[in-house]
Amino acid sequence: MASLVQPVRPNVATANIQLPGVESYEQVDREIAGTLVPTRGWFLLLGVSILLFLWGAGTWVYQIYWGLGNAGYNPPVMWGVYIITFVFWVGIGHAGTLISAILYLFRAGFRTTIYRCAEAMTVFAVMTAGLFPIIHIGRPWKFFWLVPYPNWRLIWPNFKSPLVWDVFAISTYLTVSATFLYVGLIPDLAVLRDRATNPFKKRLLAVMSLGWRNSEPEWRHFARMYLFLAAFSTPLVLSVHSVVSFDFAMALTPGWHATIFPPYFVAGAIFSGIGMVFTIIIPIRKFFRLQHIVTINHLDAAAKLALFTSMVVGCAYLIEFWVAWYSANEFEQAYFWNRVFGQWWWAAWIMLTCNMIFPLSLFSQKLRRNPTWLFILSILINIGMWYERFVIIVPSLSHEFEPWQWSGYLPSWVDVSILAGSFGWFFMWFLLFIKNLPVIAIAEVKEIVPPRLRSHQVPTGVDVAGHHLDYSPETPGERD
Amino acid sequence: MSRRRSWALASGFFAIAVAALGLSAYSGASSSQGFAPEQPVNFPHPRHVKQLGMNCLYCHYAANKSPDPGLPAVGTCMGCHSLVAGPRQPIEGVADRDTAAITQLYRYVATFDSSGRRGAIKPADQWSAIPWVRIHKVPEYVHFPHMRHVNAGVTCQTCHGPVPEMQRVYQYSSLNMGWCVNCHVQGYKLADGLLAAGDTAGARAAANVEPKKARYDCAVCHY
Amino acid sequence: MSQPPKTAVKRRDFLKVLGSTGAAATAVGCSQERVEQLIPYLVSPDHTVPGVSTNYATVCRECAAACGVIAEVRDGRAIKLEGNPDHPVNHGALCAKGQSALQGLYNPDRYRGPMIRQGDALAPATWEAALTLVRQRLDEARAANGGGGVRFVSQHENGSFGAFVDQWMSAGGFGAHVAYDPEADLAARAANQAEYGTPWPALDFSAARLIVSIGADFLDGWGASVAHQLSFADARAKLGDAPRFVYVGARRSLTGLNADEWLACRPGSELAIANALLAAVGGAGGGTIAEAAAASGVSEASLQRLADELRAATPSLVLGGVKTPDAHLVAQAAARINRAAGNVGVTIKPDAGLAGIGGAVGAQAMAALATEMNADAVRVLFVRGANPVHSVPKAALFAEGMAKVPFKVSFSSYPDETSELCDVVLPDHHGLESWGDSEPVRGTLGLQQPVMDPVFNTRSTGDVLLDLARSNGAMASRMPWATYRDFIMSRYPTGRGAFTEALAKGLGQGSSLARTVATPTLASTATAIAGDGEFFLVVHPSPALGAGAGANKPWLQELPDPVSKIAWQSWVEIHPSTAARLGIAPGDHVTVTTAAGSVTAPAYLYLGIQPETVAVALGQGHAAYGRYAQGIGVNAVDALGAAYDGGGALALSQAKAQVAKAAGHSRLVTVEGSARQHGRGIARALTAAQLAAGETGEAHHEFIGDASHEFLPGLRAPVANDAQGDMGSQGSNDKGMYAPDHWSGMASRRWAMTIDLARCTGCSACVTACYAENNIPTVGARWQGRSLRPFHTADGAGWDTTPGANILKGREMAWLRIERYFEGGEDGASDFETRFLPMLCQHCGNAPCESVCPVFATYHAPDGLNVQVYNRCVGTRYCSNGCPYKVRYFNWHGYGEVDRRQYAFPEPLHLQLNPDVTVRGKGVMEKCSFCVQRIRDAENVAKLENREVQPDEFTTACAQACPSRAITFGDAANEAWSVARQVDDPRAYHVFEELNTFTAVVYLQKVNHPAGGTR
Amino acid sequence: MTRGLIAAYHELDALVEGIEALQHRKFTKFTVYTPTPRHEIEHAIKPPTSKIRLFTLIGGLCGVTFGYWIAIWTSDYWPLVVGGKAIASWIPYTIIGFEVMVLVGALSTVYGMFILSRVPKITQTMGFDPRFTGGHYGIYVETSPERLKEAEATLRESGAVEVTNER
Repeated sequence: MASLVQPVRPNVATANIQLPGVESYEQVDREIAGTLVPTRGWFLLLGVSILLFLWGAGTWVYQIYWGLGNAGYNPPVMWGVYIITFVFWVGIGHAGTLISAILYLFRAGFRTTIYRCAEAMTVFAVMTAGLFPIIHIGRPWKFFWLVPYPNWRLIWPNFKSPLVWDVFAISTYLTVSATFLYVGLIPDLAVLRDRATNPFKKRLLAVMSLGWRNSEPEWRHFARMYLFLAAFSTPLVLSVHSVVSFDFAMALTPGWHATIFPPYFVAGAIFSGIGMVFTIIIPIRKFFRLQHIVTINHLDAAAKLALFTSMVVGCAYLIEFWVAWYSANEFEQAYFWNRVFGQWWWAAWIMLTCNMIFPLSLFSQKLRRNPTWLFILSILINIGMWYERFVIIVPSLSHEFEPWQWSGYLPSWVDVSILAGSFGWFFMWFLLFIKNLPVIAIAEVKEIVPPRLRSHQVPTGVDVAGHHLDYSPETPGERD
Repeated sequence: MSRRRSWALASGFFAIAVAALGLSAYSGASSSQGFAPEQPVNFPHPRHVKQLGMNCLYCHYAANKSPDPGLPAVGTCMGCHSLVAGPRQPIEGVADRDTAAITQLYRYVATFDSSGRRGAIKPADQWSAIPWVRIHKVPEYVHFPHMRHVNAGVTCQTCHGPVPEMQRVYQYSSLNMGWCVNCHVQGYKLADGLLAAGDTAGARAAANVEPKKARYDCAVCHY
Repeated sequence: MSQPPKTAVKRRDFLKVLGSTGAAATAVGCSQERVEQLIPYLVSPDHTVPGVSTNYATVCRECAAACGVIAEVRDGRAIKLEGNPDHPVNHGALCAKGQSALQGLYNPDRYRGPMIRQGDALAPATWEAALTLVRQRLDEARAANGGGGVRFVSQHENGSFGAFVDQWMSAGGFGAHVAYDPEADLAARAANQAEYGTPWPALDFSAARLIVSIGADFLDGWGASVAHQLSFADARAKLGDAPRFVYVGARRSLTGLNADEWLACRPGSELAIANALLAAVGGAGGGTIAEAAAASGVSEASLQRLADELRAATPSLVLGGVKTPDAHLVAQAAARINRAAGNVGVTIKPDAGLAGIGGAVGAQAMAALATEMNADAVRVLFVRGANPVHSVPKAALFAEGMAKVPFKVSFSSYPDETSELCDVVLPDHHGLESWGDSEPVRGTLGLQQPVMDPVFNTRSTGDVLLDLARSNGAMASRMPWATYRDFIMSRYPTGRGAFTEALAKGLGQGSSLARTVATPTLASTATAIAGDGEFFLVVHPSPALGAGAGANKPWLQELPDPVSKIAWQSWVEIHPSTAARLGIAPGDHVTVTTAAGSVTAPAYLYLGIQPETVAVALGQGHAAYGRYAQGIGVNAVDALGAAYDGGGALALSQAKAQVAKAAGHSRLVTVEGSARQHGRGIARALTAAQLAAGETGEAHHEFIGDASHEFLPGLRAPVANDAQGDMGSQGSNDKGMYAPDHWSGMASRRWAMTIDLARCTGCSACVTACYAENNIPTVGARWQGRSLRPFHTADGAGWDTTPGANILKGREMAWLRIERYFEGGEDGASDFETRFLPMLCQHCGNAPCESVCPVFATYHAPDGLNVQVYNRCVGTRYCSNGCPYKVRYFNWHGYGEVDRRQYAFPEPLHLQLNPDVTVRGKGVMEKCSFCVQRIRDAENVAKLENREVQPDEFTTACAQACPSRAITFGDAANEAWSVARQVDDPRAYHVFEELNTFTAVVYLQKVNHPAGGTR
Repeated sequence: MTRGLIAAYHELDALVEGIEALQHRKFTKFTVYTPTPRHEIEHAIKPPTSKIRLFTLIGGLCGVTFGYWIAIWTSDYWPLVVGGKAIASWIPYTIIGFEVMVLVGALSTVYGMFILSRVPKITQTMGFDPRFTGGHYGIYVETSPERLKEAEATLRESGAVEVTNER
């Protein structure tokens, strides 16, 4: 059996990424568990995040008492920063599921080291996103009326409403993502449990790891479950942003009422999520000194994904314009003209440059392998994708059928505070996560680390089909 | 505890929690059913309705012609109680007058000297109003036309319960939306209403009357 | 700031209010647990049933026309005013001002009792103390010079009050009484008196074939607008045969916007045009077309064409109503044209005119009074209703004169600029709390009766005057009546018994006007418009606020000006070409300076103003008139000098002005998004020629790929079939009440509305009617703005206190709005057309708003209503996004919550709230309900009477109020209702029909009569 | 009464050899521990396919049924027309059906994993060594006391770095 191992080339296909810098399982345990020590910088960041969150929460209470009028709404722009931010955070979440589930099904090896981070990002992003519809509604204390539960009013939600679909999609997504994150964590929690010295912490980890023992039957069921969860998550993640896009596509509003929305939104969501993955993984690998685990090759591979989704999104932008022209629908045409050359030109061009033009730089291998540029670009993508949602929501509503009701829109301090608070909330959870739980999946990294053998050390890895490469010509277990 | 039992228990707890949530939602927790406040005048409904046979509409005079049932004016009370006044004039057939309640009434219409002895009844323009405590109340966003119900033959006791028996009136029905809607959809059975009003003979006669249904469109009550 | 309402029930007398129905307090909260008290009557009032309205016929006192109104009173509180259908002037219609009388009645700033000056301020006092003081000062005045130094200034009157005061004054030996009305068209009245022998002849627009208005704004303030509007709308409803309407004036007012053609002339040149037209119809004393063209800046061709048309069209109707110093001459010329053209008795009916509006004086008389006061000739001044300090030019020195009067008594109900200068305030009852009479047309008496007990500790001025007379033997003998009511009854021609009977209808026969008006001599010359500056300044009364009396009523402040669509603000109208030349952008502050003074206000660029002219509306700029009026806008009188027309009224177009851009910029508080339709076919019109040719006018938009469908003729199909017909499966579901054969029969109805754009004049009375009926909060007051920063101090810093701040954010709550679209005139020079479109919830059969609501807070009722259930709404606002018509409104703040800053009904305004309609809490969506409460009420009444709802038995508040009768409401599924017949009109269309919304509101296209069109 | 032996391995090929040796000597009750799943171990043990898919299938089917049912039943329970659409319209309800299918399917998959893997475990001391979550592989053999010696020898032969008696 000839060696299938290819020499590692810098720009090789992403599926086969190896970690030459990691030699043993113990090293994995040591280095990843070693990141869990709180530092001053971490406390500082956490403090800032908590303050931001508290500011946003306080503003929300203020808004509940004094009314939504204190946000910048300018009817008929009845949806504003909160829904923009809702879609933004849901979109962020999608990259996590893409990386953890879809790339798992596609056996893309580069997902291994970044998936935990991305999945945690998903859960926290969806937790953040889920708050926004509640913040947004006029009577947040009645939000549970959207949930179908038996009640003395004998009345149920309207299952034809996209918002009820949202409730189902988002809550399912949050539940499944959180489950996915948690079950993925179980073996790692067991690792931490067995390394822990503090008895209280050990006890806690023992409960959280559910007594996981790394036994073969556990792994067997675990792998199967992981596969099925990935198989569920894949259509789920596509459906969630499709459902979010239905919030718009199901209304008659020009600029919203388009069948392209579901794929357009899904691509945009994944694109924005990858941007956020870069935003968080690049500092993490630097400050946690994990460059040999999250390698440049990983970033390169993810950057290609970003480039691809950017081009999908860009294509969707252009198709929207084309469809508006081809439809001969004067409302659509007037709206799209106004979007790009009218009232809202600045927002539209922020969106177009950040999401369509800057990412084209990723055609350059040099920039793809430059973490600094990737970080800067990721910030631009985050801004651009927030503005994409702005451009979809605000200009459409402000320039609808009735010219008499055309308007403008300007967010107020309340909007901005709650937006900032959402970042505080997200990063608060994320920062708590990275110092308390392994930010890299220990068990999965061990899969691509060459196992210790009696005979000799050979490079190992996974081939493009996802099979483990042979580590010797005579693989035990394959003898008969 | 065996392993098998422990995770069976966890699942069981989860199921119980879900069921409890559902049940609590259904139970109508926000109803003020049973609310029985003390009234400024302890008006004895049993005395007036049951013993003296007064009709509900004598005092609640608008119930058959207005959305509002009408509250007896102080003058309505004084129509009789200028004569039926505490211990002084006995009324035939009623031995045990609730003089305390009548005294409460006079607090609003008569003069009292410093020793608490009642003097003359003041002229009507010097009376003061009796601040009754409201018991049955649907929220402001519910429009409940009493006259439609009364004229459809719904007996007062169907919703308000056995007021003629109540020494102190309390909220008999939940007044929840589901309570309203059930009657609108299932229909009001005259026999049940007559039975509640104590008319057993009438109930027997009305046993075969078709239930009277009402519209259950939201905008019939909410606008 | 709003004061918290009292929790205790005020109980001053034994019939007073409040049966068991609580006020329609804020709903949608979770307030069930609060212990509430039920306060019974002490003695049951006769003839009233708690929870059931009683209607009282009375008289509207908001302007001199004295329309008849029906006040709906529920549990002792007046909650709605509607026109009296039997009244000869308004025939059931009522304008916005009239409807807002309720907000005068319940105005939170009303004087709550008599006041006596203590140092610099007025302090509350008892009636006894105040009356004693007045009595004493009157005696002093009488002792000083026999009472010659006593003056009485009253407001516009229509009825016996003037005679009563005259009698009182003469009984006391006092001086004259004058009724000062700053809004009265005294020049026209004088000219009418001189030419027709009546102050205001009846105008029959529908008999005319051509209407020419020379500055006469007969739809917005000139004379009895409601009466004019009824007739004008009838004329326009003749469609192809309707009269063509030409407006001549410097500013296109609401009336001008309803014209088919506008001749933009320079202010002051109207007389030349009138004279040229007079010559054209062969009248004596006319001028030439050439002179008129030179003076006015209108092309000779246009004038010649108008003259030819006028000659050809008989009968015609020519009205002169300018506000220049020579206004009386213009009105006289117009009258002579009518005479020469043979219109008198045909379109102008002197016999049937408004009888009671004579007898008022204008600012000139106030200036004369000021001169007297400044000469120390006045010892005691009584002021009732009028506010001369605000409406008389500064040059007349009225306020300075008042300062020299030793004792000033105000009967004003509200603190205003004049009453603040007085020594004693004896607050009068509101018109709805008082007795009175009027003579709207000769031979008919309108009877005014109190519809409820007084809200505050006020007294009728008539009774106060009688009380004051009683202390003086001589006066007492000449004023023998016990009460003012006795006086009114004593004057009733057929006696007291007949009076009481007539009260039920509010109308009686006969005439109580003893007044004979001498035929005035009109000055044959007038001062010319002069002054420095290249612009003419045109000041005009505001259609809603008048000369300022309406400014303390939030409904009127919130009502967008029908022309500019601006609310809660003053503005300067400038032609766009002029503005471009001066470098002025909309909202830039502009200072208009005349010899008399200057005003500064943001610029509004308006096509309908002559390019050499700027215009400012009256009404705002109050220094003291309550929380809703103070600090808003500018008082245009500040730029006016003491120039008067031949009738003695202030000449509002009197001076040339300099116009300069000033520092500052304010966003215009406008409800207008775009003034153009962008070809979207929302407000449609066709010409009379097209109509005659059977064309449908502007073709509706067909989109490629659009679902093709026919116009739904007559909306015949019950909703369930509309809604389920093609799209839903007929058999699969239990349709419940949506099934046409369901026992409830709801699905056999289809509530629908038609709006005839040929009739609609854009007057906006329907808008106010909707506010009044549906408890719509006004949101423009200074304390209702949003937060601007996180931390606030107790004095309210950090809140947006710009008047109309919420409207700047597009948050007005008008369920029904009037869209005003301009057509043509894009070049800034050619004439343009205006289309008014009342836009309200269209109650779509396939409503895009319904399916997106997650909680069924909006859904389709089986009887065709698009229902909004407030208490179910969680406030996602998705429905509004779905709505193509943008007719859904959100409660951004706690407008209905007492303890919120933005509370819209400060005590006692909340007493006006309609108990049948839920007051919406914050965070819920609301919209037009087609007055579902009226539908339910009609059903309830029908059921009580054991019958079906009769066709056209009831209508919505907007349709009821409409002085154009443009709105028809009813069951379109039943041929017996008139709406079902109207939807078959060939002019019918749905707005955005191509969206397949199957609306229940059908518009009937406007019909235009362009110059040279077929007649 | 069975006795248990815990063997710790340092090398993967040694572990595989140990498994195969145990199988060869007809030791049937043993549990293999590994820090990370390796196909080599799977190939050596040749375990049956996990039954988790049954949980997934049943959960998913229950979910989709419930999703459609709740939507259709509640629509017909109180029929309200919105936007002219059929009262119970299955097309939009597919979204509900799908989402509930994913939710219930995913949760029952995890539930299945819990049941099949016997987690959560209250105790985890028996037959387990903390090193198995670190760098060591392990085998826990349960056998009768008389075969204990043979088992220990087998494990040591295959290259176990440490063999300890459990209990």
